[in-house]
Amino acid sequence: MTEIGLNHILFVSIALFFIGVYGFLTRRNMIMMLMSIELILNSVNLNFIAFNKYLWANKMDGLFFTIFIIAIAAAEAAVAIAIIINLYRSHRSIDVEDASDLKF
Amino acid sequence: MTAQDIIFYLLAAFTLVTGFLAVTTTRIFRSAIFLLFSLIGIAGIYFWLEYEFIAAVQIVVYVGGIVVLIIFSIFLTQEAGANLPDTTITKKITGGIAAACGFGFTLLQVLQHNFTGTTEPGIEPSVANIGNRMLGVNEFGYSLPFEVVSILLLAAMVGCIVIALKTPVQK
Amino acid sequence: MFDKLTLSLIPLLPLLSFLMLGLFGRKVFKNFSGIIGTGALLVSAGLSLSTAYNYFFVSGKVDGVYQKITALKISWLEFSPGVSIDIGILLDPISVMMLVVVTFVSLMVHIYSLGYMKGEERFSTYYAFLGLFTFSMLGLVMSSNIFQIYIFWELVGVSSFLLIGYYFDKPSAVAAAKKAFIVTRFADLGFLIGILVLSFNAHTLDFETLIQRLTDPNSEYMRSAIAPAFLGFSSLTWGLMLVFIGGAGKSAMFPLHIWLPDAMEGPTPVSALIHAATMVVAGVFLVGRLFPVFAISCPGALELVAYTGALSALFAAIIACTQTDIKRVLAYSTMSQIGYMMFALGVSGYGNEDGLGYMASMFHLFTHAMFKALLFLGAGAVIHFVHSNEMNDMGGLRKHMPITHITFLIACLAIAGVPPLAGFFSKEEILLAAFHHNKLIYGIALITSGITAFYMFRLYFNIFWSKEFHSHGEHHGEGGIVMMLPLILLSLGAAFAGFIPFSQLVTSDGKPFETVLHLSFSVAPVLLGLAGIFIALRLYKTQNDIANKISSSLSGFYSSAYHKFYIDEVYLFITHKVIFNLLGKPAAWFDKTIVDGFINRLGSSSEKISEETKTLQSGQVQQYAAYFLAGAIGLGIIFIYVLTLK
Amino acid sequence: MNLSLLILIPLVAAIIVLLSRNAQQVKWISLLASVAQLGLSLFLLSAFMGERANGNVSQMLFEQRYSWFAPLNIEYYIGVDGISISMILLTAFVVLAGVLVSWNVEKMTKEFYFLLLLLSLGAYGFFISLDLFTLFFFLEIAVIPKYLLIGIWGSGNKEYSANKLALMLMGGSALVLVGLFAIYFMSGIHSFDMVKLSQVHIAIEVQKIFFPMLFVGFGVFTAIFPFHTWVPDGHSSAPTAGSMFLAGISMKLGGYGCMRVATYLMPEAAKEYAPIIVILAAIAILYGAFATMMQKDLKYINAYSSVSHCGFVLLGIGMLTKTSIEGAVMQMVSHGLMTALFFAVIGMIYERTHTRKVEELGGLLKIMPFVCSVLFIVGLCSLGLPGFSGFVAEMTVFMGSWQNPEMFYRVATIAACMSIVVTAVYILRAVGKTAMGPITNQHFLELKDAAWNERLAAIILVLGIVAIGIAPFWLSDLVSPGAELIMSRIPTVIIN
Amino acid sequence: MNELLLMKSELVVTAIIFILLFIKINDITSNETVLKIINALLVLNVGAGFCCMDVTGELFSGMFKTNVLIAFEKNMLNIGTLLISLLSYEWLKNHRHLPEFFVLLLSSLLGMFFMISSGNFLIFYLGLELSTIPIAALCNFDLEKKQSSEAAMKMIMSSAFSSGILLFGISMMYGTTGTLSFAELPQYLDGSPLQVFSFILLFTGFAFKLSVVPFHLWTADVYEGSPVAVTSFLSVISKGSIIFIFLTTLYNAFAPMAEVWYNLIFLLSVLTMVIGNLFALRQQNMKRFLAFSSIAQVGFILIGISGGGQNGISSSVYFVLIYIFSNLGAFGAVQLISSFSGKETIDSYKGLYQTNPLLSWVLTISLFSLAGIPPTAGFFGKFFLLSSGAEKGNYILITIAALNMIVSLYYYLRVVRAIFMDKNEQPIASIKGSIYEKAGLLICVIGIIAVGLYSHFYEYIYSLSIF
Repeated sequence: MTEIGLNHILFVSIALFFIGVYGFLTRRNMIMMLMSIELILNSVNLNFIAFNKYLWANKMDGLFFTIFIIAIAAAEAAVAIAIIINLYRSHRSIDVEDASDLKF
Repeated sequence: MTAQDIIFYLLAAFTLVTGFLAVTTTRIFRSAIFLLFSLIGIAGIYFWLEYEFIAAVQIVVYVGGIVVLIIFSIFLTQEAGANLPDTTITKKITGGIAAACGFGFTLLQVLQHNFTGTTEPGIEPSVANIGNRMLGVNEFGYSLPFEVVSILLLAAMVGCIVIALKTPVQK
Repeated sequence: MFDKLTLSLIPLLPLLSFLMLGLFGRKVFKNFSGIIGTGALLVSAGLSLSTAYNYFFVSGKVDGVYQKITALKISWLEFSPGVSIDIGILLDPISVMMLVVVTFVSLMVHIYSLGYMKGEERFSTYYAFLGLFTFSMLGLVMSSNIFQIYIFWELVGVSSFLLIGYYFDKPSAVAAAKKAFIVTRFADLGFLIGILVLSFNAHTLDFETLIQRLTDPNSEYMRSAIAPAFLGFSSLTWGLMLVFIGGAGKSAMFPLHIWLPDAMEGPTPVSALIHAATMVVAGVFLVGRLFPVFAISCPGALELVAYTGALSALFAAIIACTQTDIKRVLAYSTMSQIGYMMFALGVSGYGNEDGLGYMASMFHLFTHAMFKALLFLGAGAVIHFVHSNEMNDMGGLRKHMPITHITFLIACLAIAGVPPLAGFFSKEEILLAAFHHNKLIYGIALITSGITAFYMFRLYFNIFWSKEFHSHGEHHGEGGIVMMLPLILLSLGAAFAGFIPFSQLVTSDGKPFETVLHLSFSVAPVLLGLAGIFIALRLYKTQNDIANKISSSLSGFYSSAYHKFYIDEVYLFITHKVIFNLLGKPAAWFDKTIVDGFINRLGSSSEKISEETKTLQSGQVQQYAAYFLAGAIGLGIIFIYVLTLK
Repeated sequence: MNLSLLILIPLVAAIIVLLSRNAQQVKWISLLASVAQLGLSLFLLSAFMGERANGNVSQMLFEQRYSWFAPLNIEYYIGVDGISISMILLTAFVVLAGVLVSWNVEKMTKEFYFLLLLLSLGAYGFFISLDLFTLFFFLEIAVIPKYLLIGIWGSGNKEYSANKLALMLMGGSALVLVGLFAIYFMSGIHSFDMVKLSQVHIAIEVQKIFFPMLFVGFGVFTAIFPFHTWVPDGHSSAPTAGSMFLAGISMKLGGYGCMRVATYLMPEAAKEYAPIIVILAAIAILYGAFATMMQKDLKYINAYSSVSHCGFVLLGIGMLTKTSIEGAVMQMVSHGLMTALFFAVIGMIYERTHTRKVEELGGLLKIMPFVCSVLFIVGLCSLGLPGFSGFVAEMTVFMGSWQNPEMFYRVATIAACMSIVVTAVYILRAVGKTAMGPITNQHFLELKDAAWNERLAAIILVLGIVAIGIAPFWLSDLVSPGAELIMSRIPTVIIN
Repeated sequence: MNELLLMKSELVVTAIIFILLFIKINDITSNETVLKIINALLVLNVGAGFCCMDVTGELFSGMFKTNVLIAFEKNMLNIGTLLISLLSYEWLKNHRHLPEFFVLLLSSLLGMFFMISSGNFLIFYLGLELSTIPIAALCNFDLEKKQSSEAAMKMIMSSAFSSGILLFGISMMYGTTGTLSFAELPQYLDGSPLQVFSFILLFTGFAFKLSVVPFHLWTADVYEGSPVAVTSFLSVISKGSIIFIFLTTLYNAFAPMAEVWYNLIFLLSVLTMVIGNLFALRQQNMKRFLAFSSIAQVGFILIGISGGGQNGISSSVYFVLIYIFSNLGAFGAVQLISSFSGKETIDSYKGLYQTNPLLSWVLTISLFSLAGIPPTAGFFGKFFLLSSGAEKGNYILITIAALNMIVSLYYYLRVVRAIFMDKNEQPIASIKGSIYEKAGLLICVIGIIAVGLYSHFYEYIYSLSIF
């Protein structure tokens, strides 16, 4: 078809994955951490789609997996945001570093 | 290099750059917008890959749902979130190194791997095919996961309601 | 022939008396305790005498040789086939003789104590202990098995401990008791290892078999035993030397004698019984028991016996001259006399006339028991009278205690070797044996005999003559019939025991032989003895300061002799400084700091690590994620690049 | 003869004790149970001797066997031989005495007796087990009650001691556990059945690795150097009955295990490691003795002397002759009785004078003649006086050790023998200072002599000691076939 | 009909969820009545679980499968859930969102059921999320407590991150093998580096839920902050379910990679035991303490898993059964004390025996069981775990484990010591629990004693453990 092969897309997804990881590890705002998670999940989705397209087009496993991941990501995000808002109510902060009463 | 290639590269670059900006800008609202762009970029790649249904879902759920939810929550928590102190430099460096190492290592593994796909003819990812399978109970049917996800969503909703709804303080 | 029951009763009666008095004495018997103990011993002594008669004159001699008769043998504890501790009764001349000596002296002491210990709070306990001691001593002399002898050896030791420590609220008595026990225990260690060596070589613990196996030059036991084993000595030599160490400890041979003078802290009758007549000769008895092995297979060890004995005899005699506590003088005298017996064994050969020394040693043992017991009981009477052990508190007692005086004099003459008293005969035989065997030892013996006469009469004159006795307060006379009767009986023994034809009865191989007394040979020792007496007469009969002058002119020697040549101090140094400081304290320290410390450190260090690593759990969820990621990637690297290399 | 009764009686008694609400009732039930146990043990002894006299020569008698965890071939398999019977008797004696001595415990009486019974249950179970799993099970059962006994009813630095004891003993049993697995899997028969295992050969390389584990593991229980440090602390902090059980029974679990499991099942390695065992034992004996000399507290004195005395057990095992192993068993029995009695007496003294410091005591013989007489007896037994069990046991060990003809073992034996002198020193010091001499404290004059329960306890133990001391032959006859069996597996030449 | 029977556990739980929703929506009765109904339903649930256990089969073309062992595992989880409900009575009684609590709890349970029964990565993943997300919400159920929401945040963040990595692993696995089905997977596994890597990423997903070091860091914080009921659910039920699916996937799907996962488990089990024990050493809060101790316990379970074969399965499953009783016994006591007195630190337990002897015994027995002291079942459990490990011949691992048992004993004894030995001026007042709590604790104690001594349990599990 074109020169664009599987590896190109995998490069994009892996890069996106680790961009997400980087964000998750460094951002202090919990909502931004959540956004990073979304990036991670999207990179996985991209993986599944790419594999489905290039390698295993005879079945639609990857595709369906992607759909379910999207659904779950929504649920997860919803619960996470609920928790963050609750936390914000009690801590008056959404800085993740402030939420460290529990330690050692 | 064909036009398709160029489109892919553009899409990829767009996605990655906006993704990167999303996790690095200090302004949280901007960050959300960058995320939005990045997600749209991915949807673009799906289109490019001719998985239109997924692309549509991506836009509907992510762009229409999750990002809106996120922006909504940003508004809710704005007074605290607006002026967060910046991340310490050490944290950035360690995070960067960790991510970079992970990226390098993973990429190395992927590039070294010789992917061998099937030679069987592929299935058109059409809405009809997807729809049939999604609710099918026979082979290649996905009705069980569908049910599971629905319960999951139900549970998530219940959880969200209990947690997030501001309840009157009991006497 | 010999009734097992009768023989068993001899030791068992005292044991019975011990058990009865020990368990119920304080409450049930109280004042009858003495009677019970004495009665039991009276029967026992009677049985011993009849046994002796039976053995020596009726059924002991077969074909002109006194037999070793194993009258009883019960397997008590079997270690391995053939090697077992048997509790048995072995009758041979020396054991029968010892039976008589032990029961007789013990009976005397029992009777004497009725008076001497009257009114003591723990009267019954005292008699119980006496019973225990007599039982153990009898068991010892009758032993048919070397381990049996060790068992009773230890029991004798502990009864000695109990009796020395009888006045347990006196710290010095407690200390003396402990010292006696520990020093003899130390010696017993040698004995024990000796037993192990001998039993391993002979593959038996039974005396008869052991002696037979280790004296037969053709037996394989013998061959392995005399092969050089360790430091150039054969294992047999080692075994015998070690056994002798045990004997030397009990018999207070130099340098293991230090406990004996202190042991005088016990009641005086006890000193008479244990530390003069019976227990302290156990060492001599032990060497005598194993004599064939010593004499036939290992003359080298016998040399050790001879020199140790001679040295102790002289050494003790010199110290005795300087002591002022009358019991201590007697104690050193005992040591000296036992030295006599020891070297007599040492200079002896085996069989017939060669065994003269052996016979003489046993003879001296017998006579010594009589006169030394007498001396102690006499001293007891004196102490009872003046309430002091110190010579300086005494003097001029001959008028106050005539019977004591006479009997004491007899005993002194006997020990000084004045004919025709008992000591003369036995000592002559010893000197004769030494003369034939070793002139050096003969010389030492001769000098010792002179010194003996001197210090005994120094004692005698200091007590009974010297100054006039000034009575302080009330005195209760000589102590009545119960105290005098033993004195009289023993003085008879001291006077006439010399006429017993010992060479007809007790010999190294059981065959009687004739001894000849050369008058010319006797001249020298007798003269020396008389000279000693004379000097003592001059110095001590009346109060004068010649003695002090002499002693001050010999000041260095005198004071070191007075301080028992500082042997005690050496021991004290070794035990307190060396053992406590170099072994005990380091061991305790090591235990506390190193071993225990290590284990505690193990605990505290893991807690410390735990404390150090707590920052891992920082509460920062991003850090957790970083660890998570690092873990995942790290494991990936490990499993892809490290673990697949092999 | 149903051996399971030995476990059932304490179990039932423990449950009743736990359910009852009356302290007096608790005591009597415990007493009843321990008397019953003693009776049962004596009956067992006579039954055993009867069977043997009738010519029953099977290795173990009165066997019982039920499948327990079938997939792993684990069985509840019990049976006895002479060695176990002597241990059972010891346990019965000590338990009875312990129950009597504790009659005055007022703090949490019910729990106290419950734990005592549980502890005895563990010991009985251990001694009759023929299946290694059951054996291990009971071994561990016996640990925790000790911890609680010390920690709750103890004195001094009790928490520390209790912790140390529990952890070190558990450490020992952890090593044992590894060794047991090795035996199970490496023997090739996948069985914990000791009798069966004794008929197979475990590869020498396996033995070399796991014998030390097993031996040290059990050794910790019997205070092998340098894992003895729990002994002084544990003993000194424990309540009287606790110390009695600890020294009298619990330390014997280790010796029995070293003998029965380690040496019996891995004979080649035992031979190989014998010199090391002997060195450790000799160190324990002498070093324990010297350390004892420096102690000032009566309980510490007895505790360190236990280290020294238990060294004889290990020495006996390490010497690997029939007689020495016999001696080791006798020493276990003897030391068990003796040390229990010693602790009982110390307890009596402490209860009255409220001090255990030797310097502060003195002249007690006049005030409490019974207690002090017992103290004398136990002291004399400890220093190996004939007529008491200690002598017999130590002499058997010595005789057995000397049978090992190599110079190295000889030297070790002599070194061990030397301890009899040191023992005499510290025992006489302790006893002399405590019982004899002038009375140091006028308050002592008001003290009372032993009460009936204490007298009874002491008499029972003294009887035991004397019974062995006067007539050792029955014990040696009892133990001898077992020792011979163990020896029969030791190779005469090491196969490398 | 038979197909319905295969899914009966899931159906029953779903039914209960809907009943609860119905109750909630109509807001029918008081909390106490609701609790009665719930407990009755849970008892029914347990009962239903034991009916018709011996059906084996697959549904949805292998996505869902079940057999007797899996049915038994589900029953174990049911029992655990029932126990938690009983033991948390006091806390639940006063909770405003009682029906929601159970909706979420049972959804999570349902997720676990799907997970255990999954024959496919997709169902596995969904089950995992279904079991995790409601728990994250539950962690926040002490609504007034700051710590509770912090715990929930940590839970959801960590689990999201973890599931991201897990998904990445699954996607790579999918890319290299082309299948998501466990049954088909083995034939495509070739042990290439990428596969190994993606297996490790996948493994981290399990490891995260199991709290295997170094993926354990969330555990203690979440345990401490969450309500005790949730903590016990997390530490017992959730872990149990992961162990079950872990066994299935490792032994079946990843059988060709046995060498990799064996070494991985060896390494991580040592790390987990050591770190878990080290951290447990100095904890003061009982929940946190139990969190670290449960991390160490996981190290032991990993040894059992490493054994492989019938022994590996049976010993692990058996241990989970014991662990349910022991840990719930401990948590039950902690819960009771916490809800009556609000005290959760070890120091505040001092002198507990004086006021609450029975409760002290329960807690002590539970802790002894966790420490592996006979005659409690924990002893047998640990013994079999180690024997499973020893079967492989890895004695180094066994020795390390055995030594770790000592360390663990040390800190368990700390609690015992506080209860029995230490003096306290103001010990926790005497606690009068309701009949539910008593029943719960009684069941735990009976379980702790009986499951070990009565060998039938083990033999039964062993007979089921064929794959």
